[in-house]
Amino acid sequence: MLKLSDVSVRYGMYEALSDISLTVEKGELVVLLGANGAGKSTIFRTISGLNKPVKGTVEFNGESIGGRSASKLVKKGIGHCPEGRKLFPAMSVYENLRMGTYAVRGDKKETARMLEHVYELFPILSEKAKENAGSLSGGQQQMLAIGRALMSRPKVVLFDEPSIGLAPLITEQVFNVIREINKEGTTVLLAEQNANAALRIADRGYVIENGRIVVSGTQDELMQNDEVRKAYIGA
Amino acid sequence: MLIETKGLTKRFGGLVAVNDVEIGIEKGKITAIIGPNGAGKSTLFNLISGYHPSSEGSITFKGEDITKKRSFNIAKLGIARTFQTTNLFETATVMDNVIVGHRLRTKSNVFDAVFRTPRLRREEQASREKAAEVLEFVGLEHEAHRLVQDISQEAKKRVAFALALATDPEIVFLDEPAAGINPDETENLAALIRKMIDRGLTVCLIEHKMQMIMGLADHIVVLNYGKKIAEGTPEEIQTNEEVIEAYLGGGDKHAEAE
Amino acid sequence: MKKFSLIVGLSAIVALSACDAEETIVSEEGAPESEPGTEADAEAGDDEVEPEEVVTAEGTEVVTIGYSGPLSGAAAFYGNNTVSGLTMAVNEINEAGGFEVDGQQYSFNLAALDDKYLPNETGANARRLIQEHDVPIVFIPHSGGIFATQVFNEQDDFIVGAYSSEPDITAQDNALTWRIPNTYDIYVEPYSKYQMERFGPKLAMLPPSTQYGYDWADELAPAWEELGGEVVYDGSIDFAKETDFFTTITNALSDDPDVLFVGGSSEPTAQVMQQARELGFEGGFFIMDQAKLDEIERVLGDNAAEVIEGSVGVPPLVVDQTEGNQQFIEDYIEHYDSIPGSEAGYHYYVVYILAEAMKAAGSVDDAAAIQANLGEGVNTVPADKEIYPITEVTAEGGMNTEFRMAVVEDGEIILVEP
Amino acid sequence: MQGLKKMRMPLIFLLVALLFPLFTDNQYYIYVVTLAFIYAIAVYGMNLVGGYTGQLSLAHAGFFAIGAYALGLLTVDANVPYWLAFFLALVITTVIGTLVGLIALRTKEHFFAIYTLCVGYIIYLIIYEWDALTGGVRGLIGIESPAAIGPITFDTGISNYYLILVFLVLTVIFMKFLTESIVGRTYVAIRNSEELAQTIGINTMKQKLISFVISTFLAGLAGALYASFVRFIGPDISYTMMTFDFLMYAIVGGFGTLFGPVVGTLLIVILTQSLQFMEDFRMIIFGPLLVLLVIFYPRGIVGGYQMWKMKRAYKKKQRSVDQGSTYEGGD
Amino acid sequence: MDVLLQQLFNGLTVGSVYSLVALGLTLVYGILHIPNFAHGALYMVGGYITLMSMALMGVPYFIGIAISIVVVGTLAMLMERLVFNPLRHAPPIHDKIAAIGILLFLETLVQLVWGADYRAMPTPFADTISFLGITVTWQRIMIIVAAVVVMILLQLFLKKTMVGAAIVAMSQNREGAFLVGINANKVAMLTFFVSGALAAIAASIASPINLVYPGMGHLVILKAFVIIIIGGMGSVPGAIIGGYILGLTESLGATFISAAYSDLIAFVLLVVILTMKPQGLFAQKGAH
Repeated sequence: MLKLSDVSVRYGMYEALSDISLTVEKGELVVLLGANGAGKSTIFRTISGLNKPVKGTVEFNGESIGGRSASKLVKKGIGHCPEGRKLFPAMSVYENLRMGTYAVRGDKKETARMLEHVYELFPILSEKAKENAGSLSGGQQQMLAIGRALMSRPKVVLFDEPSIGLAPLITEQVFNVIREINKEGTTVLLAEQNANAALRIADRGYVIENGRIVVSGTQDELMQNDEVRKAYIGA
Repeated sequence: MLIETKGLTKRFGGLVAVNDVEIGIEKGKITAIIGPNGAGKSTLFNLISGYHPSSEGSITFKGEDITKKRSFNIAKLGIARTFQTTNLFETATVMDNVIVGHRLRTKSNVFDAVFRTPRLRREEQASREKAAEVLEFVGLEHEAHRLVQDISQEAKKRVAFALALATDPEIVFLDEPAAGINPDETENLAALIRKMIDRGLTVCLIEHKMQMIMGLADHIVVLNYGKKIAEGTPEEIQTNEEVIEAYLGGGDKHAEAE
Repeated sequence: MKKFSLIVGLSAIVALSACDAEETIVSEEGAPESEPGTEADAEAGDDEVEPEEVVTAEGTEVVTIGYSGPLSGAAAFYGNNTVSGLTMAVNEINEAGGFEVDGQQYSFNLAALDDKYLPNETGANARRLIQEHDVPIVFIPHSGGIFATQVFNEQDDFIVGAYSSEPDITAQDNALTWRIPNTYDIYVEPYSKYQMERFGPKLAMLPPSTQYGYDWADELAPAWEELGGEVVYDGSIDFAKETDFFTTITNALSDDPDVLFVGGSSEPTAQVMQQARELGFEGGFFIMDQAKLDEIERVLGDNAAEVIEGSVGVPPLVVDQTEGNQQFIEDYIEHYDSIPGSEAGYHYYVVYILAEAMKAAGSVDDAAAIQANLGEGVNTVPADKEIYPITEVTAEGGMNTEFRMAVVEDGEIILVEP
Repeated sequence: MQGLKKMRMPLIFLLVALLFPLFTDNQYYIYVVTLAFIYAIAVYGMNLVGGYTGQLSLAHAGFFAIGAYALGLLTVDANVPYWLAFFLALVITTVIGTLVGLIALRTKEHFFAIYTLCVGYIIYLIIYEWDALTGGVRGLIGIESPAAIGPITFDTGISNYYLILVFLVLTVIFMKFLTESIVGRTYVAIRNSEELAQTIGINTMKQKLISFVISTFLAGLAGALYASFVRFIGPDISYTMMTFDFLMYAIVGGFGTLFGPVVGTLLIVILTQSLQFMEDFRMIIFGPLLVLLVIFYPRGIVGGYQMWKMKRAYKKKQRSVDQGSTYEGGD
Repeated sequence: MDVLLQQLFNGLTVGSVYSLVALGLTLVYGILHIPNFAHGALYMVGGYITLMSMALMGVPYFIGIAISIVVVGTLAMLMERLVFNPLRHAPPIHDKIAAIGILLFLETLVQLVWGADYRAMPTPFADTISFLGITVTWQRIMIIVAAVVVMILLQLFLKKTMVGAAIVAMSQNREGAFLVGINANKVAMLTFFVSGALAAIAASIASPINLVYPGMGHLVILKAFVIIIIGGMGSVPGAIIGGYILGLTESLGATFISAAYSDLIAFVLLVVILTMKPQGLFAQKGAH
C-alpha cells in the first residue's frame, strides 16, 4: 500500500536519507527503529509530503506521491502524528480534533462518528473536550495528537515517536491504542526509540542507521537481532 | 573535576526538564551526555553555559560557583560551546567568522578602533593569529577565505569548533556535533575531538550517534526524563540495564520471556 | 542575480545620462543667444508639473519666473491651486504678445518645482531656479520655504514672492521680499466685532494645527478679549492626526461658546463645522481666511444652509466680484472647471503686477529695481486685471488690501463692504 | 600596495568630491550634493545599528531632528557660540540616544522596530506640539551658519560644502576603522546571531547599546549640520517619512556595507532631483525598487558589487593555487 | 451636554475603528510573524475605493464598501504573494523594509491618481439624535454597531468555520496545520484578504466622520501597532480590547489631560509597557 523505492533526501549538502526502500502492506503495523537523528522522522516527513525526495519514488496505493504537498496527501488518506505532537495549543481539545478533519471536511456524519470513536479510544479527551490543548499533560497531548491524526480517517497513519517524554505506564497505554487502531484495519507505520515496546506490537520492522536501512525483518527476527541494539547504543 | 553540578534543576512551567542532576566533568577527558529525545541534555548545556538560569542547584567551574553568571561571562571564564544548528555568518568568509571568537580576550573599545591605538593593533593581530591558528587546528586553513555559504556542512561544523576554540577555552561543550553530516565525516570530526583533548582541552558533548560516542568518550552520563540514570565508561553504559531499558524500551525482560 | 544587477546598473546609467541630457537643454536655453520658442516649450514640458504647457509669444525674449511649492505630498492641492493662477496669467500675457520693457518685447516662462512643503527642498529648488533659469523672482507659498530662502536670496539677487500672511516675513529686514497677501491682522477686529455683536462674547478657538492656524489664534485671542469678549477654549485641531474630530469639538463646546473659530482647507473645515452643529452648537463660526465659504457650502451639500448660518469669513472671489476679477473668474472656471480661490486669484494677479513692475523698473533681471517698483506696478495694472483692491506696497515689501468681509445671513453669503 | 589598490575607488570618489565645486559654479548642484552628504552621515548612523548590528531602528529622523533643534535652539534662543552649541547638540543627542537605547534595546526584532518607530513619532509629536520651546509647526528661523574657524569662514555654499565633506570623510573613516576592527566585528556577530555572540563572550546588550548610541550620535551630527546649512528647521525633519528615506538610501546603497550609505544617498538624492519633473511618480518607482532590492539584492549596490568581486577573487585564487603558485594570505 | 458621557461615546467610536484595524494587523502577525507596516496604506486605499466608487460610479454607500472590501482584500492578497511570500526565508529585517516600500508605493499611487487633498465622504446616516445629554449621529452608531457585527462575524468565522479555524490553527502551529491538510499558501492569502477587508471596512465607516487623504493611515497604523503589542501580537481578543481601551483613553485624555498631546498617550503607553515587559503584555506561548 505504501512503497518507497530508493528514496534519497537531502538537507542542503547533507544526505539525510540514502536509497531508502521499504514497503508497508495494507493492514500491517510496521515499525521503524533507530537512534535519534538516524532518519526516521525524515522518512515520515517525506511520506507525508513535508520533504521532497531528490531521488526515488514514493508510492501510495500504486500512485506516485513523491513531492506532493502535505495538504493533498492528507486528503488521500495519509495521516501523520508528528514528533513533538504539533498541536494547536490555544485551541480546545475538541477544536484540535475538528481541525483533524480539515482535509475531509464536508462529511459531517463521518466526522461525528470519528469523533465518537476517538473519544472511545481516549475517554480522557472527551472529558477535557473544552480545555485548551496546551493545558493538557504530555500523555494527554500525545493522545490528542493521535486522535487528531485519526480524525481525517486515514488509510495509513504514521506515528512518529509517540512515546517521547511519556511515563512507562502511559507509553503502554498509547501502544495499546495504536495496536487497536491497527486491528481496526488502519495500516500503521510507527517510528520508535522505545524499540522493544514497539516491536512487541509490530508485524515487521526496519532498522535505520545514518539514513540507511541496515536491517529489516519480522518481529521475531528483529527481536533476536543484535543490530537493533547496536543501532541504539552502539554495541 | 573541572565542572561540577549539584542538584541542578530546571523547570519550564510545570515541566521539569532537568531534575536534580549531579555530574562531574573531568579535566582532559571526553565526557558524553546521552539520552533519548527530550531527556534534557540540551537544557543541561544551556544551564551550564549560562543561557538559561537554573531553577535550583549549583554549577561550579574549577571550584568557583558560576550558577548565576550570564553566558558571556561564563565564556570569559573559559567555557565555550557550540550549537546544534550552526548559525554562522553565511555571507562572510570563514576567517571573518572566526576572528571575532577571540574578541572576549581583547579589551579594545570604540575609541581604540577609531584611533587605531597600539592596543587595538596588537589585539587585532592576536585575534587574527588566533583565528589562523584554530583554523589550522581544525584543518580549514585553506578554506579561510571562502564564504561560509560555499563550504560543506562538515566544514561548517569545523568553523563552529574553531570559533569556540578561538575563545581560548578550557572546556568545550559540543551540542550534537555530528548531526547532519555523513558517516565518514563523522569519523573525521571524532578525530578532531580527540585532537582537542591532546591539546589539553576538556570536551563535553551531546551526541546521538552512538558508535561515535562509544568509541570516543571516556565517560558517559545518561539522562532520561531530566534525571541522571547512569554514568560510567562506554562499556559500563552499554551493559547497564537501566540504559538499555531507556533506549530499547520498557519490558525488555518481559519481551524475552514471551 | 547577475541579470538583475545588470538591469539596475543600466537603469542607473540611463537615469544619470537622462539627467545630463536635461542639463544640456537647460544651459542652452539659459544662453542669451538661444532662440526662444521651441526650446522654451520643450523646457517647460520638463519642469512643469502641471500637464498644461506655458505658451510663448513669438519673437520675444523669455523671462522665466520661478515657483517652488508643494506639488506632491499632503499639500499638493494647495500648491496646484497657486500654480494655476500663475500659469493662467503667464499664458494670457504671452498670448497677448508679451510685454515691453525698455523697448524689448518679453514673454514669461514659468518654471515650477515641487518642494513637498519641505523648507530644505525649497532652498534647493530656489538655487536650481537661479542656476538654470536665472529667475528674478521665486514664488513660494509657504512660510517655511520662504524663511529658508530668505537666508540667501539677497546674496543671489532674486525676489521671494512670499504667499503667506505671516507678519514675520516682512519683519526679517530682507530687501527682496514681496509679501503677497495681506497680513491676517486686518480681519481680526471687524470679524470679532460682528460675531460678538451677533452671537455673544464667548469664543472657543479651534484653528487647524498649522503654522497659519496658530498665527491667527495668536492674533485673535488678545483682540477678542480687548473687545470685551472671553476666550473659553483655546485649542487646535489636527486634521492629519485626529481619528475623530468629535473628541476635540466636544471639549471646545463644553463651555458653551457663542462663537467658534475654525479654519484650514475647506473640506476639513466644513467637516468640523458640521460636527460642531451635530454636537448642538448654535452660535456663529469665525472662519480663518484659508477656507472658502463657497467651497464649504459645496462640500456640505444639502446641510449647508443650517451649518454655515452665522459664519463670517473672507469673501470668496465669486461673491466679491469686481470689475477686475469677473473675467478672471469666468476664464478660470472655464479652464479648470472649478471656482478660483484666493490662492489662484492672488497668484494670477501678481504676474500682472510683476510685468508692470518690470516695465517701471526698465529691467527684467534687476531684482532690486523690480522690488522697488512693485508699488508702481500695482498702480499701473490694467483695471480689468485688478483681482483684489490693493491699497499699498509697504516699504518692507508687504502688500495690503482693502478690507472685505463675508457673512452668512439667512443662508445667503453676503458681502459686507467697509 | 594592496591596501591602496583596495581604496582606489573611494580615493577617486574623494578626489571628485574635492574638485567638484571647482568645475561647477552651479550653486544648486553644490547645495544638493551638500544636502546628500549631510543625509549620508545620518544614514551611516542607521547603517551602523541596522546594517551592522542588525537592529532596525526607525527613530533616526527623531535623533536627526534632536541634533538639529539642539543646535538651532542653542544658537538662536540661547545665543551660545556656534561651535560650543554644535558640541552641546552632539552631547544632547547622544545622551537622549543612550536613554532611549537603554530601554529600547531590551526589546528584540519586531518589537524593537515598532518601539523605535513609536519613539521617533513621540519625538516628532513633541517637536510639533511644544511650540514654546521648538516653535512648533512654525519651526526655527535664522539659525547661524557655522562660525569661522580662524581665518576660514563658512558663509558661502562652497565653504559649507567643504566643511560638510570633511565631516562626511571623517564619518567614513570612523566607520571604516570601527567596522573593520574587532570592535565592529562584534556588531556583525550580534547581527548574525545574538545567541552565538553571547556564547563567545560578547556582552550583547552593552555592545548593542554602544552601536545604537554611536548611530544616534551620527544622526545628531547630521542634524546639527543640516540646521546650520539650511538655516531653517521645522518638525518635518523628524517625521517617520524622513526615517524611511534614510532607510531607502541605506538599502539601495547597501545595508551593512562601508560605502553603501554614500552611494545610496548620492544616487537617490541626485536621481530624485533629476526626476523632479515626475515628482508624483518617484515613490511609485522607489517603493517597488525597495521591495525588489530586499527580495533580490538585499545587500544593495555596494554589497552586490563586493560579493561579485569576492567570488571572482576567490575563483582567481583557486586557479592560481591549482597552478601551483604560492599561496598568499591576502586581505 | 454631558462632556464625560459624550467623550465616552466618542472613545467608543474611535475605539471601534482602532479595533478593526488592529484585528487585521494581528491576524497577519499571527500567521506570518510579519509586522505589516503597509497595513495603514491598505486602510487608506480602503477609504479611497469606497469614496471613489461612490463619487465616480455613483454606487450607494454600502455597495461602495463592498467594492472596497474586495479590492483592498485582493490588494492585500497580492502583497502576500508578490512580496511577503518570496521573503519568507529572508532575515526578519527584510520584510519590514519591504512593507515600508509597499507603503510608500501605495501612498504615492493614490496621490497620483486621486490627488492629495482632503476629501469628505458623504454618508446616508447624517441625522443626529440626542439622548442622556449626549449627541450622536447615526453614522457613529453605525460605526459602533458595524464594528461589533464585524467582530462577531470574524469571531464566528474563526471559531465555527473550518477555513477560518485554519487561520487560527496555522498561527498556533504551522507544521501541525500542514499535517491536518491545511494549505499554507491558501491560508496566508486568505489571512491577508481578511486583513485587507477589515482595513477597508474600518476606513469606510470611519471616513464619513473624518476625511479621506493619502496620509490618513499613518497614525492609525502606528496606533494599531501599539494596540496589538498591548493586546499580545497575534491575539484576536487582545486587538479588540486594546482598541477600545486606547480609544477611550484618548478621548478622556484629550479632555482631562491635554488635547495637544492626546496622540502621545498611545505611544507613551507602549513605551511604558515595553519598558517593563520587553516581550509585550501577553506574550503568546506556543504560537511560534
